[in-house]
Amino acid sequence: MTKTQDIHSPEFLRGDEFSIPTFRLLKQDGSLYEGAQAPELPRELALRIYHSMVATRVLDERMLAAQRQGRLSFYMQCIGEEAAVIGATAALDDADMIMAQYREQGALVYRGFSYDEFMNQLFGNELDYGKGRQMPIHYGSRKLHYMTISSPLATQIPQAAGYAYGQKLADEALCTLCFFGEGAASEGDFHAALNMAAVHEAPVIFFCRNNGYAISTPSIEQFAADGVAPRAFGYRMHVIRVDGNDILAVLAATREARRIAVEQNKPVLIEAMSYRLAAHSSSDDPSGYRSRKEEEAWREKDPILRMQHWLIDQGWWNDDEEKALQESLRREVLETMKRAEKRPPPPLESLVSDVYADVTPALQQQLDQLKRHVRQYPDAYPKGVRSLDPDVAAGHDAADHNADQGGK
Amino acid sequence: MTKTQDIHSPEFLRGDEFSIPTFRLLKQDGSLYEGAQAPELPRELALRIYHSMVATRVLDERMLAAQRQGRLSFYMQCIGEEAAVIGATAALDDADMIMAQYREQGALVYRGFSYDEFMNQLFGNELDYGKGRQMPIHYGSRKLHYMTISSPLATQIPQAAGYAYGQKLADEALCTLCFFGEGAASEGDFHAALNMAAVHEAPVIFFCRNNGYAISTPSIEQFAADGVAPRAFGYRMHVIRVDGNDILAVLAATREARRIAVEQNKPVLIEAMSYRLAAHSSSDDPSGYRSRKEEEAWREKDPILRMQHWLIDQGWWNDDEEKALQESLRREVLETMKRAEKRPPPPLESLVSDVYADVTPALQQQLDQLKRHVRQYPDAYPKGVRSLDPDVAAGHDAADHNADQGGK
Amino acid sequence: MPTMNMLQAINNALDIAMAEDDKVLCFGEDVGIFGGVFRATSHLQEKYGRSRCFNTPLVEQGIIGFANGLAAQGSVPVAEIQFADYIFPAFDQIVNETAKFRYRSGDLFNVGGLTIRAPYGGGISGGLYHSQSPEAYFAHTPGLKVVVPRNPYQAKGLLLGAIRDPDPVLFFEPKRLYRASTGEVPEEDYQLPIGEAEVTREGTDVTVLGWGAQMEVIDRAVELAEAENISCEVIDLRSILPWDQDSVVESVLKTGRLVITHEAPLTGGFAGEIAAAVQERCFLYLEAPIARVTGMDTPFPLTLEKEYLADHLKVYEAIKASVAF
Amino acid sequence: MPTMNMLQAINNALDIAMAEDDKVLCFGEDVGIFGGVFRATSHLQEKYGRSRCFNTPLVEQGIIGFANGLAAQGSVPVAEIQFADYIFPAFDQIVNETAKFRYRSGDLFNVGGLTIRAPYGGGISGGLYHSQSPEAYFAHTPGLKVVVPRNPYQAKGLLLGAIRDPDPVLFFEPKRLYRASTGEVPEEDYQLPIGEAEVTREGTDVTVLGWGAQMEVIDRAVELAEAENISCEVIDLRSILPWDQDSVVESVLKTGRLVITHEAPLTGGFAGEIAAAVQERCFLYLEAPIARVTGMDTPFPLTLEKEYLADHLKVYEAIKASVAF
Ligand SMILES: Cc1ncc(C[n+]2csc(CCOP(=O)(O)OP(=O)(O)O)c2C)c(N)n1
Ligand SMILES: Cc1ncc(C[n+]2csc(CCOP(=O)(O)OP(=O)(O)O)c2C)c(N)n1
Ligand SMILES: [Mg+2]
Ligand SMILES: [Mg+2]
Repeated sequence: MTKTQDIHSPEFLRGDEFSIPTFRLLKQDGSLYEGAQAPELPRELALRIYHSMVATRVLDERMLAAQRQGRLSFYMQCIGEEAAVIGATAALDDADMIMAQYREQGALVYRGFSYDEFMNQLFGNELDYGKGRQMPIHYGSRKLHYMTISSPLATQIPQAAGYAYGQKLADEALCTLCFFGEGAASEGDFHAALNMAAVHEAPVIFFCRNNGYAISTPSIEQFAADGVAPRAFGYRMHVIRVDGNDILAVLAATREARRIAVEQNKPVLIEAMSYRLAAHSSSDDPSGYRSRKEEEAWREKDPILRMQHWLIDQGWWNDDEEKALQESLRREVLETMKRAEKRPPPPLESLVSDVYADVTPALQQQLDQLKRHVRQYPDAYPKGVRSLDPDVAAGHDAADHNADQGGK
Repeated sequence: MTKTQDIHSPEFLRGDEFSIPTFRLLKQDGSLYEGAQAPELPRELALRIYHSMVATRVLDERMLAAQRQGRLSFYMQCIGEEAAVIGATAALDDADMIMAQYREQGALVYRGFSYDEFMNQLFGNELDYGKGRQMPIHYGSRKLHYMTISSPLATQIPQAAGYAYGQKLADEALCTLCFFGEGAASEGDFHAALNMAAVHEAPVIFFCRNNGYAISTPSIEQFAADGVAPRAFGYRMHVIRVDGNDILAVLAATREARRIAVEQNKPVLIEAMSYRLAAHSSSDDPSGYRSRKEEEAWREKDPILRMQHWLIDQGWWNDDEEKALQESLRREVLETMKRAEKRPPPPLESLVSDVYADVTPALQQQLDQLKRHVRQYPDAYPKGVRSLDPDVAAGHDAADHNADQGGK
Repeated sequence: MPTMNMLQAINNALDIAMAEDDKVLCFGEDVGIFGGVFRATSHLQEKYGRSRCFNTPLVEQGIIGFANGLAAQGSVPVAEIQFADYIFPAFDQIVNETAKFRYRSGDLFNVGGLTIRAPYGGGISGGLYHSQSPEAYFAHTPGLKVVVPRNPYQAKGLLLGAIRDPDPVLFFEPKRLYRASTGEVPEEDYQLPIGEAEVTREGTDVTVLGWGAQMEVIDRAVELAEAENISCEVIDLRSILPWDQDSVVESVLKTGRLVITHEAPLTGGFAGEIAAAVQERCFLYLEAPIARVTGMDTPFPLTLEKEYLADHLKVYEAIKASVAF
Repeated sequence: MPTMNMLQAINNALDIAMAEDDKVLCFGEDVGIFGGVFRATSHLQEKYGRSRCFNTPLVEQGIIGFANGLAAQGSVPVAEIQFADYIFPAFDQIVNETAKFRYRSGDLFNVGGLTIRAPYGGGISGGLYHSQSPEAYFAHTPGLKVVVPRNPYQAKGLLLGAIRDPDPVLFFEPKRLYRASTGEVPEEDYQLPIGEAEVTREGTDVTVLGWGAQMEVIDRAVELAEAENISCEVIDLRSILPWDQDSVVESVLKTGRLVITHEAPLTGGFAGEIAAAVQERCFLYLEAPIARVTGMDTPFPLTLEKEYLADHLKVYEAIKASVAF
């Protein structure tokens, strides 16, 4: 039972007593705070991180434009949060599992998910690992240890606890990092997850991206407390709050969190303070609920520029390299997009596969019935009819690509 | 956005820094701790509280025995937690809403629920307000502002937040007190409730009975933290931990909580530290998961004896009065039990009423069909057939009682 | 009479309900100043204040738990779940609490004031989690009422009916029609009955039954069928629970044939219940098996959504097959 | 062959699964040292250690969320929900996550290793919240498998089948039979197939179909019917999802009559699905309407439970009515 000090007058605590500080290393101009020490970060790794941040930004900008042009049905940007996402990922072992929310494409970029792979998912074509079943941005990669995104919020948080518990039993010295927004942290699953992870000592890092908004809802209407970090006290869980636009601080904090998780089998909560610079998604227009001024103030804290300044200070980067990188990435995005757009949709069979490990007789019947129907009305179902025509199906090169990209 | 102090080295907090003390006033021998001050407690109120505690204990002991005799299908005792439950209730306005879990019959006793009313529910007879639909101990009383108990755990916690929000809008200067166990506090609904109440400033008191166990699960397997109280920091909510076996401390703490709730429209969390002296329920046998020794240590902290000592010290109580009270209560329990046992079950119609405000045509048909069936096999359904026989139905005195006991 | 789309009609109904009774509250994720992601609650916070129209934290079980408590207290909460796909975290609060509140208390307490609004259904390239039609999950739950409107006029009248109904109502809004469906809607207050189906077209050869966005699909299918001289009687069920068995049976006794269509998967969908009940009551009058045209028994897909959906061509084929049986 | 009750058979199956594969884990509320409130997991913690058999905090959505994660990782979790009535807080994790995990990832990830055990059903004076039969809620969810055993032998074989099945399985245990049903059960490992019904008695006049604890009810009803010279074919569906349509259809084509019974309420219950499918496939062979004998469309009562339940007398009457139609 709990053994605590006694008091004899009814004093209520309010939590204000315990303000959680923010860990920062890097100023916007690229210099370190006084007394701050950069984490070990060799040039090669620093450039891998930086490239990933820029590649993510380029992808985001281009794909939003593509959505605006009507080429894509939907898109979500990571803009402003690249340091949080990629810094955390870079602190991990590449074999650690990542279970993300949806705004963490930077983690995939860092781990080597190619633009082609992004595009296939975004366009839901026959090469999409998800077989064109989910909306754009629901990426997943088994080979990169990146769990396929699921739209229902916060469901991945207790799953991450379970996944990490399994890693512990398997004695792999690996952990799971779980990304989620400060909005998602309001779900019951958040509480379930942190409590279970703490009780069962799962090596999981709960990484909260506090970007100030959940769609239109500002964080002050999301919770009354000073952020998400103080909740850790309720689970006796290690916690740190970090400047999410500070790549060095995120990297250092997550490395230490990983050490605690893997060496001590203890969960850790990280709250990265940042800002969703873009709209919530391509369907959203933030002008109805927040001011340009607020956005501008945050644009000045751009995490990519901050790292760029630091790299330049290190003598590891210059303007020409920047220009070349940007150009080559833009070109690549456009090329891969064109390729992906042209690829055919997944075959009709993909409607009924993967519901179960094997297609059940009832599902096979439903598919057969659908095939008959589509054959009867070929013009009404241009996508579906395609895979029914053996000549068309055999003629293209998709099958060849499948083999080396499946991931599983 | 969150504005906190900056740090430049990655220091993780763990929550251990913030141990929440326990508020105590009364020692087991009935004397006050040094520096402690008893809350205002006039003799009459003190005796109302004490009578309620004893009446609850007597009811619990007798009904468990009745269950053992096979007269009752199921029972749950409050033993050991009477001070927590009744102290909290006594701090309220009698018109404040109470939304309880299931082990808080003391609150009803305090508010004047008669033994007859208890018995009618326990035996699910025709006078049960709940019409014999729920298991024993699922009491409710509209006139006493005590929400009918629901078995699914923690569901009442967000409901209490909503109820209190409605009270605030109605400008009634009333609040809602919500009881729940430390086990139930693991449910997602707990997190939902506290967060919503804090954000929307609902006048609700979340009263956690931390009695050490959830059935067989000890609190150390329920959470890793020092109790439930530290979770308040996650919601910036007023919190106090109190000795749940100390009637004076519970009373004082809850009064202050009520003041904060009603005057400031702020939710408050109270964690009352106590112990479930009895088995979880009549279906449980704790010998498989905890020691006699542990139980004995807590039996020495009996909250009723503690208050009795204090009352005797005040000169407000003596052994003769104790004996007389016990005897009269025991007699009353037995008499009311006999009355309730003999009462007929609710009529067949009660199977389909209250599903909706009005019985739907489909339900009326199902009832008619059932009536025909029961008439065909009267011996197979002795309870049901009774209400079909107009002579029997008219002959007994139940109808007379219904009028003044309905509560609604 | 003004022309409104379905969102405007819903917004108008909420406005009328809030103006009339200050116990009516509207809340949910992004429902406040933003007016909801579909803007069904636009301007309500402006008009009625933050205490009566507000954003909640992102927690569906909390939204409905809070709403249950408000309703028990005597308020009239209209809670929004942003997408019907996200109603499941609140399933316990709805199925174990909302539905059983009155019954378990012997009518001491009830949450009859509660209305839960949620956009449902496919056809908007939403994939698995922005397309589901979960009405059948709730239709297996005595104590709940489940209503689905087919057009703006119905939406306004049924929503006002739902808010004022003495029982808790789940109000599923066909989001595909939010802006696509427009029509004349009276400015003033009116209510349509909960629990009553509507025959929207009379016919003699076959009864075609659906609800919500499927009514538009049915209309297109029936047009094709009528061109082939098949006379169709069309019924909008409107209330899934309780459902209007008598009207359906009356029609099938006349036509001898029934085609039911819904967006949700076949197995365990509400068409099964209807078919089971109708075959029992119309056994000797049925001239063909009752046909169901539904979503497939899979999660909701994206790229092949058109193929997946129970569209007008599939309904049309089912009508023809029924008549030709 | 030893005699076991259903709890012993289940415990034995878990023991065998855990001994064979150290990826198998058992957890849930009170599942650890206590062995579960019904003692289905007795001694497993002793045998396999606290890391493989453990108590969880009291949070069903967490239990299933955790289990989903474990299964995705490659472990084989057997999660217990203390009562099926308390499975609803986990509804989102089951219906939106478990069921759709493989599909949405294009088979990159799956939670096929997951089994969820939960005691269900009435007849134990449990009232609203210790009596529910929620199988139909899950049967409307493609991606899940739903299994219900009728006796100890079935329980052991089906549970081992469920644990090793490549898809997630909900395993509902008829708690009324936990101790009441005993029978011979082999000590050794064996599996019974998921997705196959079993004809437990052959007959010619009418097919009587059920699952779980209703099989005992059916047996008693059939005894009465046979005494009146009605020849009954009895089918235990065993798997509710996917369900064995062919076996049921085959039987009904022979008998021309079908009586289905379950404990859950009528409306939206799984009997509706079966009736709808069977009338479609057996239309010209049916000699009477398909009858459903079920719980009433109300929450589960207590004092009048006996009246409420779909008992043998009601099934018997339905059999007679079907044959006399
Ligand atoms: C269970 C559930 N409820 C609601 C939604 C709709 N929704 C999608 S994103 C979102 C806001 C999430 O905010 P946050 O977690 O802060 O992440 P951010 O978008 O800021 O990265 C909402 C409400 C959902 N996807 N799932
Ligand atoms: C949602 C739900 N899950 C499980 C149960 C079964 N159950 C009943 S009481 C109980 C333990 C509750 O413990 P606690 O909240 O600490 O209250 P206490 O019994 O100690 O007063 C459990 C698991 C339930 N009633 N509801
Ligand atoms: Mg956010
Ligand atoms: Mg407890």
